[in-house]
Amino acid sequence: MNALLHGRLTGLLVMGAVIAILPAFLPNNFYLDIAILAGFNAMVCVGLNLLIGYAGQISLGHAGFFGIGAYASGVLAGTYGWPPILALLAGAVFVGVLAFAVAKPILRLKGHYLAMATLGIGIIVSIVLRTESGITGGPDGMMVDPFKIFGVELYGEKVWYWVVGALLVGVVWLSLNLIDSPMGRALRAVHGSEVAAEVVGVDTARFKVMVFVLSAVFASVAGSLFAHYAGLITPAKADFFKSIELVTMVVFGGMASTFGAVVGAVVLTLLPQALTVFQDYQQIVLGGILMATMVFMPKGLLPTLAALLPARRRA
Amino acid sequence: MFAELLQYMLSGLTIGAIYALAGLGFSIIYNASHVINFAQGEFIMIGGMASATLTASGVPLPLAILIGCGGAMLVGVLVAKFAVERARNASTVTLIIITIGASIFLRGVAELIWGKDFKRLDAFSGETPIQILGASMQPQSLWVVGCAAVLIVAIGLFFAKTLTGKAMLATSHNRLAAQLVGIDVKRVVLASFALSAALGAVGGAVVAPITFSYTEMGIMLGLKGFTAAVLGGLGNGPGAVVGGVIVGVAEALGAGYISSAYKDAIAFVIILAVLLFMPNGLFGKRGTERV
Amino acid sequence: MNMLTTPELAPDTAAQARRVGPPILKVEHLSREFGGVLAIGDLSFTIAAGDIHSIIGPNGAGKTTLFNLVTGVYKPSGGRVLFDGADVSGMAPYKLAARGMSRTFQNLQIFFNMTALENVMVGRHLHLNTRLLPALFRFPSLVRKDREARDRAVQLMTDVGLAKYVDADAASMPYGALKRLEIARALASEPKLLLLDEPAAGLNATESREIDEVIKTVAANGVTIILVEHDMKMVMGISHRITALNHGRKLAEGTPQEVASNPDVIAAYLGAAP
Amino acid sequence: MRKRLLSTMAAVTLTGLAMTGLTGTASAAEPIKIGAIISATGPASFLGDPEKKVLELYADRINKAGGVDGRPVQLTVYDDGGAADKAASFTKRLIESDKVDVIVGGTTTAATMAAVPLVERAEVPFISLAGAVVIVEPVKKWVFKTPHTDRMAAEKVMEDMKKRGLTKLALISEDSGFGKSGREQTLAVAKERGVELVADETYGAKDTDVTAQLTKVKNNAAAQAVLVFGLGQGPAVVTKNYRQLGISLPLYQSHGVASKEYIRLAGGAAEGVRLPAAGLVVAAQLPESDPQKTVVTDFTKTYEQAFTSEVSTFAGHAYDGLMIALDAVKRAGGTDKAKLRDAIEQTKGYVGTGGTVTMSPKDHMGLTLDAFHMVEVKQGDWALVK
Repeated sequence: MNALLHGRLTGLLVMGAVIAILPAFLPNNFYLDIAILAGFNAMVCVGLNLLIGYAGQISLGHAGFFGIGAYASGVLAGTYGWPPILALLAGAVFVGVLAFAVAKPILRLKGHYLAMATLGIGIIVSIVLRTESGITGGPDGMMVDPFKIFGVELYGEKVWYWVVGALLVGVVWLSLNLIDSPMGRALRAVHGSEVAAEVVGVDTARFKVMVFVLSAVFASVAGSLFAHYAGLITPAKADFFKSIELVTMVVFGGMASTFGAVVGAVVLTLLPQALTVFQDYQQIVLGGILMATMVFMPKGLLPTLAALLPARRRA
Repeated sequence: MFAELLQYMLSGLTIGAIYALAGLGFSIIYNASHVINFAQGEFIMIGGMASATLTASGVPLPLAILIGCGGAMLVGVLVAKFAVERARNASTVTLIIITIGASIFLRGVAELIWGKDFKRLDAFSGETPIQILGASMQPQSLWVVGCAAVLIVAIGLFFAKTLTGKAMLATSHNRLAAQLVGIDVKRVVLASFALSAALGAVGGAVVAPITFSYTEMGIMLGLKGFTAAVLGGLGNGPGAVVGGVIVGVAEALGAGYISSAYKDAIAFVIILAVLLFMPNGLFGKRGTERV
Repeated sequence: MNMLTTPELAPDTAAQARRVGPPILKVEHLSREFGGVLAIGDLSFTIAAGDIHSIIGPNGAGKTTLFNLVTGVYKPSGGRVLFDGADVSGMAPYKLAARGMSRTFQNLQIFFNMTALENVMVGRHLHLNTRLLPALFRFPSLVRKDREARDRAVQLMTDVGLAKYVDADAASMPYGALKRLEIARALASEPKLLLLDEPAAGLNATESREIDEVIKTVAANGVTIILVEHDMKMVMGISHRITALNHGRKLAEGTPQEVASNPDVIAAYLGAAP
Repeated sequence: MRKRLLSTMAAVTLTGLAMTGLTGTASAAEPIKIGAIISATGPASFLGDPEKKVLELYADRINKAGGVDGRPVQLTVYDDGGAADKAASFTKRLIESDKVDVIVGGTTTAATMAAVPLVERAEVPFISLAGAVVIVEPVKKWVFKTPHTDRMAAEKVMEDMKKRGLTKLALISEDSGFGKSGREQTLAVAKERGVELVADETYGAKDTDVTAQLTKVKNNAAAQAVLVFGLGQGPAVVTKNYRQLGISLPLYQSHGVASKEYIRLAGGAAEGVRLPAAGLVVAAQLPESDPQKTVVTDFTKTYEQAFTSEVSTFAGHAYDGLMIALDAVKRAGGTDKAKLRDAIEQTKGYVGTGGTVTMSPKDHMGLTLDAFHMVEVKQGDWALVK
């Protein structure tokens, strides 16, 4: 237990230290911007990993929840002048309720059907965001005002870097806590064998719904904050490709590894930036990574690397 | 009023025929390997792009379609061989991700070869609309529906009459038993990818004069084909065909009478409703898990 | 398959002298069909609390189907199942678990994505705080109870002879150990009734003996056991009562000697034996 | 190429975020850094692709000729793929990381509008290549544009309708940027000019089938003409579907399709379509007296020699943008951003491919209706409507 706890907190400490010293190596705001985007993606991926990596359920529509969060903030805080924090909470509650309502029947479905259903939800959300241009600004998206709380305005990369960094540490901490709890074990049991989990008393449906809702809410909150940070949101942030991108990050970094999800998000946020010079090859590289990861290292980057270092097996 | 309805029905039937072909492709691969091939749409794209660009450079149309078809089949076999087969015992989630990766990869390669812009393919027999009771139909629509019908019947005969077809059917019913009676299951999987790729490529070629061809054309067509397959009950070939036509017609009617902007959402709304209320599709069988 | 008439199968005399407990499980006119084929037909029997009650029968007799019906994995086509006096027919497995029923599986159902210890800790699920917020924020009470659960799980693993696998990944364990792991996991839920589906299948003689001991100890602690097993030596050695099935119907029921000497049972086995 | 990829990858893996060290070292004379955000791919690719080519071609030619005031032009082009959010993040990159002196681009209105708040905040001169009037009305201090506005297009179309005695118009517009703004302008201009709008449909930039919307137009007995407001590939789809449904009303397009690519895509269906366009596409048909004659003839020759494709007005917009920027650098005597901005605003009598440009603090486009010509597609080519 102690060793495990120790391992848990070391990971978190290392991550915190990296976040703390990184800005010293970033020459300008553009790099901070990328780091922030990586942070947002990482938050969503940590949540999505609870669903995909730990509970073994797939979602091809998580960008939809991210998008709802973003637009809830954009519309409620912008158009209707709500305090941003209230708009964020309202978005999260709405996503939570929506996810709950669809999860109940959908998570009964398995494998391909679940993929189909979540994909459908994601696509419907992005179409609604694109079409209801009176509210959402349509395909061009909408401008969102900076985040204000207690009279303080969060603006600029330098501020947001620390906000996102702190939140990411928080989200990772929550995720690690959850995994190492009875509920976390129940989730993993659902992945391992639903029927075996049931016969020792695990209400598998309940936990599947719960983790689906939780990961959706993570995505929504990240979406809300992203909207305020970026200042511009478009339906592209909610579409099928974004969902696939998120799944890719989780899978590439390492399913069932919280830090793997973070690493996956960071690497795959950087990659397209590094590849802008080779924009023509971007899709080939992304598609190739996806296939190669699944075929050659199905456990993902971080767990595969960790396995090479026997001493730190439980990273 | 009636003319309008007829108009929507005709466009729905045309696009529904393509969904049906795509859905059938999904079903064939699913039956042989229990894989949902998210790269199905890319087979359509390969067919459309190859025939459009080849004819533009002077290759006669039938030959261009044939080359596109062959190219797609080759790609299908490669995907099966190097991605799907290697992950044979992987989970559903893993296999879904592999085929999604394949689809993105193929799109990337296609962009490199053909560029991202729209390509034009002339209609096979002119563009003078045919007037029917006040609605107009493009001659190309007849090609689409006709080709789809011929292919669907041909596939039906293939499974019913030929040894290879029967072997593929047997594999879908019971993989182990098929293996025991000497069917090379690996080859069946490869054949299923090749067959689905051919279906998709022909679909892409005949629909290209109506929609243009471009590297992203396969995304929505593929996803709608998937909804068609699920609607008809995964693995049910005739079901997928009916599903495709239903999705196509519903979409056209929805675009006409409800909102053209929500056209693409209609298929997914239908499929969600079906999944929630009849999780095995319209014609699917109930399965029981063995423990 | 062992023959029923092996001479050294001396009936457990202690078992015969036992007082018969009140019924804990009653199966009444239970039936289940798959696509028109009857897997279980009009089956009725009663299990007395405290017994080790074995279900035997040739392959395809419907033993595993019966387990799946009793534990809620399948829904019956007809008839009912009474557990502790309450009608639990078709009730979800996790609800039955909460009422004190657990089981193991013929085809292993191990959580291969976890360590052995975690597998057993999942078995403690019903006795822990499994709500979301305490988990997310790591409430001290939750951590404390979790630590107790861990100790309890280690104890159980030791009891079934898995002490050396405490920190092992389930995926790295040998088959025999996994069989015991399933028992430990089921025991962790503190069941009143435990259904064991072929716990000795695939084990060698020594391992079978050890499982034998484990089962007896569990039963001695007051847990009622329903056992499906092909190892007749084990069945005859530890069972208080035996029900024999064939083609989904009851063929015979009684003490081990009664069943062993039943001509129908012998015929069924000889007929079905390869 | 490969080496650069490797070094990029290495940099990424080593420091996590560092991708610097790839830009060339400063030469003796500080280069003039020009950034560009272009939709070289995506639904607006037939606008963006020639724009990108022209920028690269002319930057190269200018450098070979010794640069501007002895300073070379250093061009950084990013492809936004037609997505507004990508345009915004590339703008950020141009400003923060590439530290450009002036930005040319924003192929589409959506991309431009996404970049506007960023350049305004960072105070970087920005010359857009997009059409909508919202870009320069109200005037934004740092934002300029080269093409004619959608408002001008609407005026030109309705002027032509009046000549043909048509007063009832059906409008089909794209649901984003240029189309949205174009729709608003069309509504406003129609009111002013007494044209009645009898249908108002929209389509999406990536739609490949608009027969549903067109069926409604077809069944609208009142319509006398149809105007499509959109850019890139969408209008080609509309044109095709239009003929497929056998609609025979006069069809107008906006200057968002003034490229041969449009005619190629729509094929025979484009015959008879009319649209307002800059003189560039009908260079040979312009009278000798036209002030633009020399400029557009030269540009056409240069472009068509360098690339095998035919010149489009979009290539011209990019050329104008680059030339206005460099001309301003000369007049400002350097790349001080504030001075550069002032110099751009003081552009007077610049004869470009779009017309004669005279800007002012109130007009950040500087074009008039004279240089906007109504053209018709005849036998697969543009013909000036007299």
